[in-house]
Amino acid sequence: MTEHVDSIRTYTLVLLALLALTAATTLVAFVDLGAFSVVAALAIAVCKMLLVALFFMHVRHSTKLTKLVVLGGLLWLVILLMLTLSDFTTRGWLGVPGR
Amino acid sequence: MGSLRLFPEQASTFAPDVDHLLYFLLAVAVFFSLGIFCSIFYFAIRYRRRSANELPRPIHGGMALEILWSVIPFGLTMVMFTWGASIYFNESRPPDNALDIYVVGKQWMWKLEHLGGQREINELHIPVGRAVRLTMTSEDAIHSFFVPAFRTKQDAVPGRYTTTWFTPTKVGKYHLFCAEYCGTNHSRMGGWIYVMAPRDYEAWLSGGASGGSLAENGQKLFDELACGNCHKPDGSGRCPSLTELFGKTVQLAGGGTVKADEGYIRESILQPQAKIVAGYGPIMPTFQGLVTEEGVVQLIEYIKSLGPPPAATH
Amino acid sequence: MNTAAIHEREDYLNVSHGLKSWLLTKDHKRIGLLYLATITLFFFLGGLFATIIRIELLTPGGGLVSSETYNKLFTMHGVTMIFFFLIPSIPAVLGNFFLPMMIGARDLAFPRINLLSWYLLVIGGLFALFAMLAGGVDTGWTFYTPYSTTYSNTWVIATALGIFVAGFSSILTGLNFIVTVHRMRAPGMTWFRMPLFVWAHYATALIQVLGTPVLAVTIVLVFCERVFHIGIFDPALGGDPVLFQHLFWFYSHPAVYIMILPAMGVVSELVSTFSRKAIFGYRVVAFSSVAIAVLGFLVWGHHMFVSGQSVFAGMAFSFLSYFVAIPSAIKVFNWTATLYKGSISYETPMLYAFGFIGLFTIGGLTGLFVAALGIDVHVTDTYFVVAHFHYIMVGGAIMAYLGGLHYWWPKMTGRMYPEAWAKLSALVIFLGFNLTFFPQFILGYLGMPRRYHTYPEEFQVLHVLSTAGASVLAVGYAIPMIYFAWSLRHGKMAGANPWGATGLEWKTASPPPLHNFDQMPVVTHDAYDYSTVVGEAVEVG
Amino acid sequence: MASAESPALQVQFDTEAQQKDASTLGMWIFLITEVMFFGGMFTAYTVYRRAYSDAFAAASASLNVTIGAINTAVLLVSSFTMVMAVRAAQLGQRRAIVLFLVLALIFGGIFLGVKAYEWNEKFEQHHVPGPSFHLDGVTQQGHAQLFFSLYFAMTGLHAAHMVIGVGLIAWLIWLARKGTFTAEYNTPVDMVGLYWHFVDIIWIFLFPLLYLIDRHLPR
Repeated sequence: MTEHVDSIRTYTLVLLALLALTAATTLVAFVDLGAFSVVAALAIAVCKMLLVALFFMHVRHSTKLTKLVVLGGLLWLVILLMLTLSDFTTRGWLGVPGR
Repeated sequence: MGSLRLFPEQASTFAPDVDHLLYFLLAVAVFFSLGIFCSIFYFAIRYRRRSANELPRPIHGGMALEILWSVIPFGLTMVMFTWGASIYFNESRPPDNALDIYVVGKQWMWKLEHLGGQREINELHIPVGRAVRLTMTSEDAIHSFFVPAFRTKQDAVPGRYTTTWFTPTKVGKYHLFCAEYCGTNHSRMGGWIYVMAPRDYEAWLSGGASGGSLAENGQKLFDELACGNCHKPDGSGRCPSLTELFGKTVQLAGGGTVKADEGYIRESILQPQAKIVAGYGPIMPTFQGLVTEEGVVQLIEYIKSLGPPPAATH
Repeated sequence: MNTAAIHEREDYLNVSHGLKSWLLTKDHKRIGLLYLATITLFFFLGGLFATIIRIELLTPGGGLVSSETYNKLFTMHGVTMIFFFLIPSIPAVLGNFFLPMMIGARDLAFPRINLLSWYLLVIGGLFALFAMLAGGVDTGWTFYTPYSTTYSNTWVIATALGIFVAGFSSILTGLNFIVTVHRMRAPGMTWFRMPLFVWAHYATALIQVLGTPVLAVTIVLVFCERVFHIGIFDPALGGDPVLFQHLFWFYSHPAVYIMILPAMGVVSELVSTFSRKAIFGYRVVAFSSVAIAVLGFLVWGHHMFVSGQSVFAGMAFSFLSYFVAIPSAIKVFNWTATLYKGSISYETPMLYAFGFIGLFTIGGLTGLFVAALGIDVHVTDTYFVVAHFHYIMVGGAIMAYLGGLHYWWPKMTGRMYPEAWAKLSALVIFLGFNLTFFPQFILGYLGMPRRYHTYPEEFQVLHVLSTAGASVLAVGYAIPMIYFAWSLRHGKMAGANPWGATGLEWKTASPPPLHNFDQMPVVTHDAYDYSTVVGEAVEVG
Repeated sequence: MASAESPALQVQFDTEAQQKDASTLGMWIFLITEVMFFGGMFTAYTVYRRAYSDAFAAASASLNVTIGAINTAVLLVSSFTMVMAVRAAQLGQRRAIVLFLVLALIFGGIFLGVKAYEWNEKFEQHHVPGPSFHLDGVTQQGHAQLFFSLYFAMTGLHAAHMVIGVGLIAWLIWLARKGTFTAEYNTPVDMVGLYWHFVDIIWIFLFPLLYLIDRHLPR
């Protein structure tokens, strides 16, 4: 793996973007977007995560394997969440208590 | 010691269904295990090493064979899934005209209540040939209501209701077990299910009657707790009317609806803020700690009695 | 283990001496032996609990021990056997020892972390032992809430802490294996030249890394609930006890594959070596390990069909469960096909491999029963399930562990074990096992619930049979202990490759030198290429 | 191939590149285990937020969003100084490494200090789960209590990771002052950097989940 050194300018811009997104998510939280409140908050959080991971954690310059590890980890988190929710969201569909 | 049986008695409508699926699975299992065991025996003897230096020709595999022995078992497993799931689905949906019994598990006994107010501990008397629906909860740890002869089992979970049902098909006395480990006397938390001929059952019911039916006791409790101050029957109170509520679909404040079943009423008594009826404020205090599980059951039956009875319970 | 006097050649055993040279070793082989000693102790501890349980169950009335004691016994049997024996068994002993050698590495990628893993297991084990000596724990190894958080008055926290710490041992072992397989392979050791043992351990490591942390956080939550009453699993505050079951089984179902996948890896080696043939469908078997590891994460809800989980989730989990059956079945078919036109010899490890295939087949097929919703409602939490998972874990994992131990014993110690005794004990174990656990299938379908201290009299005949089998099994497990110990001094000296096997571990001396190979290997052949091993070969088939 | 003069090359590796690759991969896998570790709590949070959204919204609204946002910014800046330290290490600028690490340490410390202030506030307001718990304006105290249980569990676990990170950074500063890190050998800085950014990412999600969602609701 060849070391890739990013410029200070890049890092500074990323920091500014992160701070701007923090301000944005805080302000958006006070606006009534209905169900999209959650979506907006999480979408901004995902953007921030990508910025940190790609630039600060150098995933941008990493091997395919590292990228695979990251994606795999996130996929497993999704499995945990989704399959657990598959129970909690479908309770009551049958209209029989506890089924 | 008793005689050695290999299969349990079949005493509910589910029992033959489950056993038939078992026979199918047994047949598949025997077929595959015999196939594998015989092949191994045959190969092990036929191709035993005859000299220290022999070198078999390598065979690296065959895709056709791999696909064959993936697809055939997969097809069989899908039969198993569909068959098993259809039984499960049936076991999950009690018929409307089922006889209602309330079950409360606690360390280490089963408390059972009939609509007429008859209470039993670790014994349940039911008529043969009639669907019985159990609405269950627990006062402490998780328990599990297990009747092997009926092939039914359902956990009783604290804090909510679970449901199971069965139709007994044979008069007799059957084991009731707790199947979910619940502490010291877990193995003694059980008793008997008595399936009786309808006439014997009626006789038992009249003999075992005690102070009032569930609904009557529920009404007393309703008055004691002064629920009627807010829940006025004509809907003029600060809280919704409970008349003809049971079984209806209720509009909720946050949008969405909920079916007014036992679980919903229980939740509304113990955690009234969880689901607020549209048009009303979150003003009802919680009755958690003030009403026992038995009390909740009585209130539910009282509320049921206020509306059109859910198809022929009486 | 004083072997220095007999052979002057320097190996990993005689390169340094003294307790310190073992306790501070970074050599994966020595760490493997440390694990071997540790888990053997736990195995006999767990076995002791099992023995008392089986004797107690001879009579329906429960006369031998009180119900409190009985509940503690089955809990401690489960905790010991699962967390302190089975999960570390094959990976931490055989995997530690042989995974680096099989891919031609001098050591694992992180030797210090490897040593740390062993210490974590020991520390976790000490916590658990402390809990057992202080008064025991009675929640069952599943720690279901709210019993474990609210109602049990036993040493839940100490035990849970032990499992928490041991969990990190498992995580770090998995991490080490993954990095080692990716980064430490010898020149020429491509992915599809790796022995299937390595593939199986790679798949296992994925589970250890992805699953175990969820168990850890679940234990943290149970701890907080029990100590601070935070309410996460407490219905009084709106918490849901079933959520605990989801989090617990998210790990604990895949954990079954942590136990069985390495066993499958061992069996692949054994079947190939003792039929002198490449495993039929090598790539399919390799991929099926990874498939089992991945699919194993999608099925946990099948432990919860009667728990109050929604009907639809139950159906989804049942459906997904059948997908795991396929790669498992494929492996059995491929092992069987490997025997076809092979050159089969019946040394002890192969007997264990046969035993494994037979018992795993039964265990696996009964898995189809418990995955079928309608049947599971009846048999869950009964002896049927107990029998099913003992067929997988004892009939499967322990048979393979013993097979692997016999197979690699000459490499680990430089000595052969006595073949006749070994064959006898393999037979005794096989018979004892079946007598112990087969009656439990019938018991379970008849409706005998598990974790019962007393039971109705009509179940007694089958319980007596089971206990009779258990005593045979106990004898079977004792014999290898004796002859393995005996062989350390008196066993025949083993050559570098006593079985005519192909792995790189057989291309170095027995016991191996400190850094495994005198000359670092360069791999030019596929795995299981016997033409390179058999001198003056006689072609057959 | 193996350079005999390199003291940092361990015996099991052939080259330093292989060694660094192995460390990086190992670190990433470790971070994945951390994702799953926090994942259990995120799952619990999701389940209960879904079930008791009203109580959760009310409880969430009682948190101080200004402090939360400022603290998020502090942590982001700390991440930035960390990546600058890593960059300095890549370039072999010893003094810059120490400088940026010290800055990262200071910002990390500020974050923890603010967090401690917030927790203390919860104690004073009886927002800590337990017998004396009370949150105004919510009838379902149990559900609100669940929110704070999760709040303390999640921020507590996060803070525990921060404390470990602060310890690691202090260790790095000590090594850097000794002159251990060069343009060729700087793996520890890189690894701790990854860990520090990971802890930052966890907070990036905790902030909206705990402080922001449903804040727009009228009360």
